[in-house]
Amino acid sequence: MADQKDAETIPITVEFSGGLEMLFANERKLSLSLPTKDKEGNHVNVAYLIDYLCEKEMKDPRRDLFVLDGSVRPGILVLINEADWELEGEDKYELQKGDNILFVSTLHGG
Amino acid sequence: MADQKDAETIPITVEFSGGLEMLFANERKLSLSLPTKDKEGNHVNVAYLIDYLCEKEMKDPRRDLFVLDGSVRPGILVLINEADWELEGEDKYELQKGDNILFVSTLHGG
Amino acid sequence: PPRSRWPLDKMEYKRYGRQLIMPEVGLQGQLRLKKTSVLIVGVGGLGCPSAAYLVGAGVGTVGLVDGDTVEESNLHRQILHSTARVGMTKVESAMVALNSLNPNVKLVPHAARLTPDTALSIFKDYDIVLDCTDSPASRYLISDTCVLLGKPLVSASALRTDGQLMVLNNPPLPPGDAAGGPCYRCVFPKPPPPESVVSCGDGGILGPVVGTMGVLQALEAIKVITRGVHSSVRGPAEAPSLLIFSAYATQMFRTIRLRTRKPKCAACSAQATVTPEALNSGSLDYVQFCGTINPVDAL
Amino acid sequence: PPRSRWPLDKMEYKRYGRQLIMPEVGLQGQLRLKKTSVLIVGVGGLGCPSAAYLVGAGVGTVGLVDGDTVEESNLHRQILHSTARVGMTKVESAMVALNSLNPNVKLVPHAARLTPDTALSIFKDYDIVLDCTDSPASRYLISDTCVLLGKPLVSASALRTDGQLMVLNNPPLPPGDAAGGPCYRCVFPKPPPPESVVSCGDGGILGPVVGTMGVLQALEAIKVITRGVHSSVRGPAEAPSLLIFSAYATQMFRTIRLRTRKPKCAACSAQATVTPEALNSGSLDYVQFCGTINPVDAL
Ligand SMILES: [Zn+2]
Ligand SMILES: [Zn+2]
Repeated sequence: MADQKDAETIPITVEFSGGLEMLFANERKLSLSLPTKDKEGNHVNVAYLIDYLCEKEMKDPRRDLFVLDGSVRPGILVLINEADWELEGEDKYELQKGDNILFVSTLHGG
Repeated sequence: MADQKDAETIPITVEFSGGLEMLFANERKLSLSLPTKDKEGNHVNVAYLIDYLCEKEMKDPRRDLFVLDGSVRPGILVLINEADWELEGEDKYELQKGDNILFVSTLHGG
Repeated sequence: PPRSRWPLDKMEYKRYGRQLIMPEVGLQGQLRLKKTSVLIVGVGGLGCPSAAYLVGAGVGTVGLVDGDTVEESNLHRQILHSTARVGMTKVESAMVALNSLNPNVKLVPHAARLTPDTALSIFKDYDIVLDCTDSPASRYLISDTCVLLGKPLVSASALRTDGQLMVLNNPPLPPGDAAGGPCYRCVFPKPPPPESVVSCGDGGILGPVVGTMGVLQALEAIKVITRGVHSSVRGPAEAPSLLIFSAYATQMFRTIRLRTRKPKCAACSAQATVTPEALNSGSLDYVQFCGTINPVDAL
Repeated sequence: PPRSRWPLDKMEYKRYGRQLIMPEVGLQGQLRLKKTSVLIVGVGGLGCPSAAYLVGAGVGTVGLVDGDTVEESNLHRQILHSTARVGMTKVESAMVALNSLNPNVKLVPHAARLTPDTALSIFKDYDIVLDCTDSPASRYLISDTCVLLGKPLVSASALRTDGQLMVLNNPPLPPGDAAGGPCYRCVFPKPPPPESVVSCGDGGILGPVVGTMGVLQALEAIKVITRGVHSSVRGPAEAPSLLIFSAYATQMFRTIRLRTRKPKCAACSAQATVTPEALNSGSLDYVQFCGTINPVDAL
């Protein structure tokens, strides 16, 4: 039983908008299966996801266009199920099955 | 147990667009709780919902602006969870908890 | 003149540079725009902004169909026209504005109301059609003509604070080919009862609502054209969908998945009764098919 | 002259009739439009369509801020300008087009780039502001000025095939009042690293993408104005949201719920360090705050 529990994963959808998709091989949408726990045994959260994306999914070497000082860089909005992550606990938000996490880079053109 | 089952209801959301909201006291969105079975004991479907809306929710006396010949009038699209009802079995579609049913009147202005 | 080693003029690289550098357009997309002819039926609230952005983007030829003249009550939303041009035909008035925006686009006037006996001969010279009209009868006529001639159709409408947009007959395969995109009759086999039809004159219309739908028509046309209207190597067309706009709803836009071609569609199925002969003979009376409006009872 | 028993001219009933008859506007909404002054900062891809629809709708006064002149590469998307007016200031060129659409609207030119020492004196005469500019520095400056003066702000941006739209500082309550709408700094406390900022010149832009965002800015402004910008009896403002547009996504539009005012916001909180004195003294250097771009590394 314990083994089975450890093997469980959390299916989530990750989306990119506003040009961030270019850092991820032009994929606008990723379907991911994350482990339920991180190395310390804590429930995985958005901070874990950001790390995961940098390590496993990002194709572009320019990390600093996505993360800076341990979180997403300024000018990127993180949206958890269509709401600003500030409403949900920011990077401490614990991921649930079926969550949709959207990363949006602000645009400045006009 | 049997009694409890009978008392169960199906919560759904009904929305109106394209002017149909005027027939429903200008409400764009209704939260309804339908019984699970109709009088004959069949699972309630979209045909039941259309009847229900005419009988219980429609404030405007002009029924023929919503139904005609036993179904929605021509020029109204019925959308079940964001898809044309033709993809879901039309008025035979059996309603599920949390379904969103959207009635859209076509517009012709330009 | 000897063929230049550059496929576009220097002026064109300058004028269209901001869209040329995008992978979604590129040089090939710009060349496709240049050799494409677009027909805009209706030069009102939808047709004005869609014509402006298509002419801006450098479409080769734009045809304009409208039988009306400019009225003062048009000007809050029909932004190609002007106060000084009240009384001029809408087609002429639009041509003045479009020509001053981009004189490199060939403009073709059709200053008369579209009718069943003129539709085929007007549409045949164009590659893609925009339905910017305002009545059910014209919407069926335009869709039928596009199906008969194999033209993709970008159809939009607006009333009060709501708008709708569909790309129909895309890909524009012959009637009977189930892989073609649905037509207007697939989605709406029967016309609405006349008493349910409201015009912008009766119901009102907010300018930016119809404006948004018109600009989005230009966008959808550019997407279809740059992917290659008739190219056999183009990727699969997007799944048919309806965009619904409600300016005062919390979620202003929704995208709805539409059905594919209807197996018994009167226009685009193997059993189609809408034929060029029927259209030319006048046996398809669109006005009668759609009935007449009794404004007193209108929704 | 004796006061007429009709609050609008006969001409105005005619011109604005199609929007007047709608309950969302009505006579009161039309009168509110007429006595409102709107400032449009940036007369490019966003400012052109938003100005056209606001002038069409009969806003009383429209101010236009821009320091640039019309270039040929603007014309695919900046539909108020024209080939003949290449080289003219964008403000002058737009005024020609807007005046011919609706000569009843008072147009005020501000033909210079917005700077921290001019912002307060320009903005103070307007009721609502549209940010149609194209750099992070101007976006912070415009938002800060709107917060300091209590003006609602309709902010949009576009690049390539994407667009974004927010209504900020709505309701426009004084700094420190948590019931006011969030400002640009609440949503983006720190500017993006300069190497992540891409201009339309470098990244490209599809005309109808920026056009759609501009028309929607006009719509949001009309919604705010007709509900009553400063009216204490107006209904609750809509919850703050961000509209995201991706022209090539299956679902083109998404609405995202935004946060409320940030308790420690540098501009709109009780602890604000952005003050009229700081702005006027030049101690707020927006260009330095946002850094400079190295185009080689730009995303
Ligand atoms: Zn069909
Ligand atoms: Zn703030």
